[in-house]
Amino acid sequence: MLINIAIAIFTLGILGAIFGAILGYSSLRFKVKSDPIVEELDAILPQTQCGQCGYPGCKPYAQAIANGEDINKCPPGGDAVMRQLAERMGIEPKNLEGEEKPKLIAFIREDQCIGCTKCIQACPVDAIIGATRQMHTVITDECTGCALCVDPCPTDCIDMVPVVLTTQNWQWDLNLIPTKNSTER
Amino acid sequence: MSDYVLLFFGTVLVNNFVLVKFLGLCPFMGVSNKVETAVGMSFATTFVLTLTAALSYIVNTYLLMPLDLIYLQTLSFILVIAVVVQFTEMVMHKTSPTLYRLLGIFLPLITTNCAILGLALLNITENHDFVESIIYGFSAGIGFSLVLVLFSSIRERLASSDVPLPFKGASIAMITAGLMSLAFMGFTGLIK
Amino acid sequence: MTTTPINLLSEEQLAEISSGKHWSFHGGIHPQENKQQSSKAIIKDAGIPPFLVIAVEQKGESPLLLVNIGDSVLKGQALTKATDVMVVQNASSSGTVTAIEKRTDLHPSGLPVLSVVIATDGLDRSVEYSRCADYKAQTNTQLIEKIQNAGIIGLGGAGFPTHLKLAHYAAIKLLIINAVECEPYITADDRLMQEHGDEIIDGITVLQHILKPQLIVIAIEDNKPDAIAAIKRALQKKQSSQSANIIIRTIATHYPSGSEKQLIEIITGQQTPIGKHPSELGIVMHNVGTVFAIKEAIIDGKPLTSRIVTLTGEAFRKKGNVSVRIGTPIQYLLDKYEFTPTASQKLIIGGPMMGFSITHGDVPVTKTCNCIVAPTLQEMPESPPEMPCIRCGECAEVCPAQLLPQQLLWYANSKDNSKLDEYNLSSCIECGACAFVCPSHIPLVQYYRIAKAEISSAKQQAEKAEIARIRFEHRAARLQQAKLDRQVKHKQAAEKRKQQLQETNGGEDLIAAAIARAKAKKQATADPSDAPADNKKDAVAAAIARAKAKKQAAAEHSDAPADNKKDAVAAAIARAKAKKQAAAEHSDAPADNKKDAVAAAIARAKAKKQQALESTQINTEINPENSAAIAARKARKEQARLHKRQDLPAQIIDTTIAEPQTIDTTIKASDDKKTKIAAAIAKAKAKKIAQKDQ
Amino acid sequence: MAFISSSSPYQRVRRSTSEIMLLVLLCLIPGIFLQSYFFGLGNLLQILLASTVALLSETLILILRKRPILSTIKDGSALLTGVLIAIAIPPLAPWWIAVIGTVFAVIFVKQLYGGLGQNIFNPAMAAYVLLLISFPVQMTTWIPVQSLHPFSLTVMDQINALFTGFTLDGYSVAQISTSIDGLTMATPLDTARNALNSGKTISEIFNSPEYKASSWQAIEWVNLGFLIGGLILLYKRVILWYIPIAFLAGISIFSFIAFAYNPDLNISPLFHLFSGATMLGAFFILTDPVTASTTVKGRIFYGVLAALIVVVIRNIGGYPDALAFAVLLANMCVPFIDYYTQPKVYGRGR
Repeated sequence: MLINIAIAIFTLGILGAIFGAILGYSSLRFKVKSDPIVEELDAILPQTQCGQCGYPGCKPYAQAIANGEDINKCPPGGDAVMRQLAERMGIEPKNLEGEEKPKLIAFIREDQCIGCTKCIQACPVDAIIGATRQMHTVITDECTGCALCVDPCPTDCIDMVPVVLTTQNWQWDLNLIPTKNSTER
Repeated sequence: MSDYVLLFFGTVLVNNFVLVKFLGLCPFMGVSNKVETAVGMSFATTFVLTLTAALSYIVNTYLLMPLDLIYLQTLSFILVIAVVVQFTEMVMHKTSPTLYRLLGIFLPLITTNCAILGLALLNITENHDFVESIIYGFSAGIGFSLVLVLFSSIRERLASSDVPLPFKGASIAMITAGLMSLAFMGFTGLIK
Repeated sequence: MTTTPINLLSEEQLAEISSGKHWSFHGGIHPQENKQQSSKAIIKDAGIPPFLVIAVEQKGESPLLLVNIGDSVLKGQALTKATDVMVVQNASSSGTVTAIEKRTDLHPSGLPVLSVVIATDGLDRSVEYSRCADYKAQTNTQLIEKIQNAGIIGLGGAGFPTHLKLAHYAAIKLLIINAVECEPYITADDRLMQEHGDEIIDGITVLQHILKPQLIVIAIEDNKPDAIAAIKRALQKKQSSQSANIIIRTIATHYPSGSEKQLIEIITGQQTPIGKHPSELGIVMHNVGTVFAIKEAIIDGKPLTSRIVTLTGEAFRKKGNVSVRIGTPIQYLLDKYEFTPTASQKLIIGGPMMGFSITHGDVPVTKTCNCIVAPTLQEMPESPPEMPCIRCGECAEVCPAQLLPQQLLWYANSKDNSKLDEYNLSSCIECGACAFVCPSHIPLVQYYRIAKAEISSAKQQAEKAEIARIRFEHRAARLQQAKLDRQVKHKQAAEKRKQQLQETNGGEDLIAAAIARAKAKKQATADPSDAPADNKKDAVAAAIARAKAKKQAAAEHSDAPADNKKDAVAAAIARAKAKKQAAAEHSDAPADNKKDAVAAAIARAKAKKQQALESTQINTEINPENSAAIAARKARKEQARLHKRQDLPAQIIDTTIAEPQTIDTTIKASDDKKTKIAAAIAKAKAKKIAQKDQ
Repeated sequence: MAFISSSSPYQRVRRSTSEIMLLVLLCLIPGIFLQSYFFGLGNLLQILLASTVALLSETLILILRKRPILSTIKDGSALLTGVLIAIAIPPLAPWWIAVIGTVFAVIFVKQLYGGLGQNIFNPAMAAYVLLLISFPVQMTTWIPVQSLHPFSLTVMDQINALFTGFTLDGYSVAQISTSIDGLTMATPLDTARNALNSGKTISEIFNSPEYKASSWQAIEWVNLGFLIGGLILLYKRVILWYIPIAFLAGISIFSFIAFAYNPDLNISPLFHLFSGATMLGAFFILTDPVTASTTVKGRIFYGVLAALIVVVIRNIGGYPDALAFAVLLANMCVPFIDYYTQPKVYGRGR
C-alpha cells in the first residue's frame, strides 16, 4: 500500500521534473525582451500632449495603458481612439471619462498680448511663436488644441476657437443632404 | 488508411467537438470576435490538442498502465496539458506578440479548455492507438478551427448589424451557435 | 512633379488600338439620356450680366491679386498672378472691380471663397489679343506658360490645371481626346463639336505639337452622330501629314465611359494601376472643351473667359447650350432662359448622375460648370424611402471600379475604416451607377462620400498627430539639453566662485565645504517637488547669500572658532528652511502658491517692462535721434536679464534680440500700444487679485 | 428662391425591393399549383396559415423593436418566408408545425439579427431544419398523390386534418398517408434511402411496389413547376444565373461521380435533379440574396458547396433530403467565402 503511494508520488514527481526542465529550457529559449505595444498605443493616441489623462504627454499614457491603466482617459481622442485602444489591448470599450469636445485651436487676440512668452513655454508642440514683448501668434496647422496655453496667459487673451470651415476641409454630411432610412438607425 | 480518413472526417464534421459534442465552448464564445484572433486561437488549440493527444498517450501507455496508476490519469493529463499550454504560450509570445495580447487570458485558459482534457480521456475510452490518438487530436483541432473561424467571420458581420439591444453581443452569438449546431446535425449518420 | 513611366504602351499595343480594336469595362449602366432636350439648338451667347463674381481661390489657396477695388478691368485681363500649380484667373468682361471678398462658390458645400466682383459696363472691351500664327516656332515651355496664363483647366468637370497635365510631355505615346460626354442631359461638348470642329482639330494639332504622341484618339459616344460627322469632316479638311495619326473612335453609349480610367480601358484595354497616373502608362487625356480653349489661347491669343453651359430640364422654357462668361451668376441665366420653378424644385450642377444640387441661384458659373439641369418632379422624382440592403449584388454588377458596394455600405454604416480600406473604398469614382440600380433606393454614393471624408480626415489627423509627436519630442529633447547646459553653467559659476573665494580667503576651504553640504541637503529636499522653484531657488540663493555674508563677517572677525562658524551656517540654513516651509504653509494649496508666485513674477516683469518703456520714451523725448540705439541696447540688456531669470529656451532668445528698427517702430506705435498694454496690465492685475481672493 | 438639396445620382431605376419579393412569390405559383394538384389543397391551407402567422409575428416583433411596421411589412420578406415554409412542410402536417416554424423563422432567424438584409441564415430553411429535427414523424409523413388515395378528401376534411389530425370521417393522418397497398407513404428520396439501407440496389428499388406507390412522379412534376418559375425569375433578372447554375451543375457532377462509382448504391443524377426540393432550392432558396454570397466567384462557390453537401448527405448521410442542411451550412460559410472571393478592383492588376 505504502509502496503504491510512493510509486505514485515518485512517478508524478519524475513527470513534473521532466516537464519542469522542458519549460525552464524553453523559457530561456523563447525569452521576450521588449514590449512593442507601447509604440503602437502611442501611435493611436492623438498626440495633443494635453495631459488630460493625468500623464505628462501621450507616450507616458501609452506606457501606463500597457501597464494596465484605463483606456478611457483621452478626451481629445474621443470615442474612436478609445475603441482602437480597446481593440489593440483586447479589452472591452468603456465610457469616456470627460466629454468629447469639437476640435478647437488656440487663437491669440493680438491687441491684448503683452508678449510675456508664458504661452510659448506652456505649448507642448512649439506651435506658438513670438518673443518677449513681441506679439505672439499661433501656428494653426501645428496647434493640437490642448488648451495648455490658456491658463498661463496673464491677460486672458487666448481663446480656443473652432477650426474654420473651408471648401478644403468641408465634408459631405448626411444631415445636409438627408438620406432617408426606414430602419431609423 | 481509409479508417484514418474516416476518423478524420468523422471527427471534423459528424462528431464536431464544438457543435456536436459541445466541448470547448469557452474559447468558442470568447475569442470569436475577430477572424484574426480566431485563426490564432485555432492554430494554438490545434497545436495543443495534437501535442496533448500524443503526450497523454505516451504517459498513459508507458507510465500509468505499467505502473498500474490508472487512477492518476486525470491528474497527470492535466499536468501534461498545463505544460503544453505553457510551452505554446511562450512560443507565441516570442513569435507573435500582437496575437499574444489579442488572445489575452484565453491563451492560458486553453489549459482549462474541456476540449483538451475531453480529448485525452476520449482517446482512452475509445481505445485509440498512438497514430489514431494523434489523428483524433489533430482532427478535433481542425474541427474546432473550422467552426471557430466560420463563427468569427459571422460574428464580424454581426458586429455591424442592427441586432436588438438585449440580444447584442453574446446572446445573438449563442443563437448563432445554436443555429450552426442545427446545421451540423445534417451530418448525423454520415459516418457510422 | 515628374513621373517615371512604368509601363508604357508598346508598339504592338498602339498598332492594335489604331487597327480599330476596342475593349470594354466592367459594369456600367444605361440611364435615360434626355439629350435631345438641348442638343438641337445652336450655341448662343448668354450676354453680359450686370456683375461677375470670379472666384480666385484655388484648392484653398489664395493667389496674389493683381487688381484692387476700384480698378477698371478689361475682358481677358489677368486678375491674379500665376504660381506653379495655379492658373491665372482672367476678367471675363470689362468693368470695375467693386469688391474683393468671400462669396459663395459653385461647390456642393455652398461655402464662400475669395472672389473678385466686377460690375460690368456692358461694353465688353477686351485687352488686345495677340494672334500667333506660327506657334510651332515656340518652345514647349513657352506654350505651356501661355496655356497657364490663359487660365485653362480641365473643362470636363474635375478642373485639373491643364498646364500640369502637359508638363510631362516627354514620354507620351497616346493622346486621348475625351468627347464621350456620357452623362445624361449634357450636350455642351456635342454642340461644340458640331459647330467648332475645325477649331477642335486645330487645338489637337497644338497638343500634337507639344506632346508629340504616336497616336491620337478622339473618343465619341455613338449617340452623337452629328458631332462625329462634323469632326470627320474637319479632319478630312486637314488632310496632311499631321492628321495621319489621328483617329476617331466611336464607342458604345455606356455610362460612365467618359470617366478617365474607364475611357482608357475602353480605348487601350489597360487599367491604370491604383495610385498611378495615366501618364505613367504614356497616356494623357484631354477634354474636347479644353482642346478648344487651348486652340483659342495659343492661336488666337484669347484667354479662357467663357465656356459652354447646357441649360436643360423641363423647368427651363428655353433650353439649349449657351456660351457663358465665367463668373456669371446662375440666377441671371435662370431669369434669362425663363426658368419656371415647380414644386420641390431641384437645381443640379453637372449631370444627373454625378452632379450636385445647389440651394439658391446666387452662385457664379465656374470653369467646370458644364450643365445646369432644372428638372421637374415628373422628370426626376424624389428618391423613395431607403429600404434595408438585401445584398442583391446589382451594385457590384454595375460598378465600373469592380468594387463590392454592398459590403462597403455595410462597413460604412458601422464606420469600420480599416475594412473600408480593405475593400478599396478609395477606388470609388462616385459615378453613381450603384445607387442608380439599387432596388432599396439607398443613396450609396452619399454614404461613400461621407466615409471617404471621414477616412481622409482621420488620415490627416493621424499625420498631424505624428507631426505633433515629433515636435513634442524635439521640444522635450531641447528642454533637456537646455537643462544640461544650465547645469554645466551653474557648475562653472560655482567653480569660479570657489576660486574667487579661495583667492580672497587664501585657501580657506572650510566654509565652502559647509555651503556645499548645505546645498546638497537642500537639493535633497528640493528635488522631490517639481515646483518651478524660482521662488524656492530665490530662497536658497538668499540663504546662501546670507551664509556668505556671515562667513565674510566671520572671516573678518576671524577670532571665532570654526565650530562656531559652522553652527552659524547651520542656523542660517535652518532659518532659510523654516522660511521656505512657512511660505509653503501659508497658502493652503501648493498650486495656488505656484500661481501666486508666477503671477507675482509676471507683475514684477511687467513693472520692470513698464519702467523700461517709460525710460525709453523719456530718452526719445530727450534725444530722438539716438533713442533707437539706446532703446535697442536697453532692450537687449533687459532680455539678457530676463533670459537669466526665466531660463528661456535658446530658440526664443535668438529671435528676441530685436533689431533697432523694430524697436523704432514699437516706439512710434507706442502711444497707441501703451494704452493697450496698460489695459492688459490692469487686466492681469485684476486676474491676480481674483486668484488671490480664491 | 431655395431649391431642394439632395444627393446624386438624381436618376434611378424604378424597381424596388418589394417588387422583387412580389415577383419571387408570383414565380412560385406554377410549383404551388402542381403541388396542390397532386397532393390536395393542404398546401394552400398551409400557405394561408403560415403567411398569416408570418405577418403577425413580424408585426409583433416590430412593435417590440419600435420599428416602422407598415413599410417593413410591405417589403414582403416575411410573407415569402411563410410561403416557403408552407411549401416545404407536408401538406397535412398539423397546424402547429407551420406555426412553430414560421414564428421561429421570422423572430429568431430574421428579426433578432436585425431584420431584412442582416440575417445570416435562411429563415425558412432554419425553421425547416428545426422542425425536421424536433418533429421527424410529422415532417416526413407525406400524403399520397390524390389519384392513389384510398379515400377522397374534401377541403373540409383537409382543414380538419390540419387542425385536429383527423378527417371528418375520423381517419387519422397516418391512415390517410397509407396508400391502397397499405404501405406508409414517404417521399421518393425517403423510400429510396430506406430501401438502400435494407440492402437493395437502385434498380430493385425503382421496380419495387413501394417506390411505384410513392409519389415520385408527382414530385418530379412539382420540381418542373419550380423550374419554370425559376426560369422566369432568371429571365426577369430578379435572380442572377450564378447560384442556380452552379448548384444544379454541382448536383449533376457530384451525383454522376457517385453514380459512376457504384450505380447500384447511388441514385442517378437525373433522379437527384428532379426529386426532393432541388429545383425549389436552386431557384428560390439558395438565391435568397441576403444569406447568399454576394461576389460572383463566391456565388459559384456557394452553389457548388451546397450541391456537394446535398449529394453527400443524400447518398451517405442520415437524412433523406439535405437541401435545408446544405443551405444552412453554406450560409454559415458565406461571410468567409465573401471575404476570400473579392473581385479584383480596377487597377489592382489583371
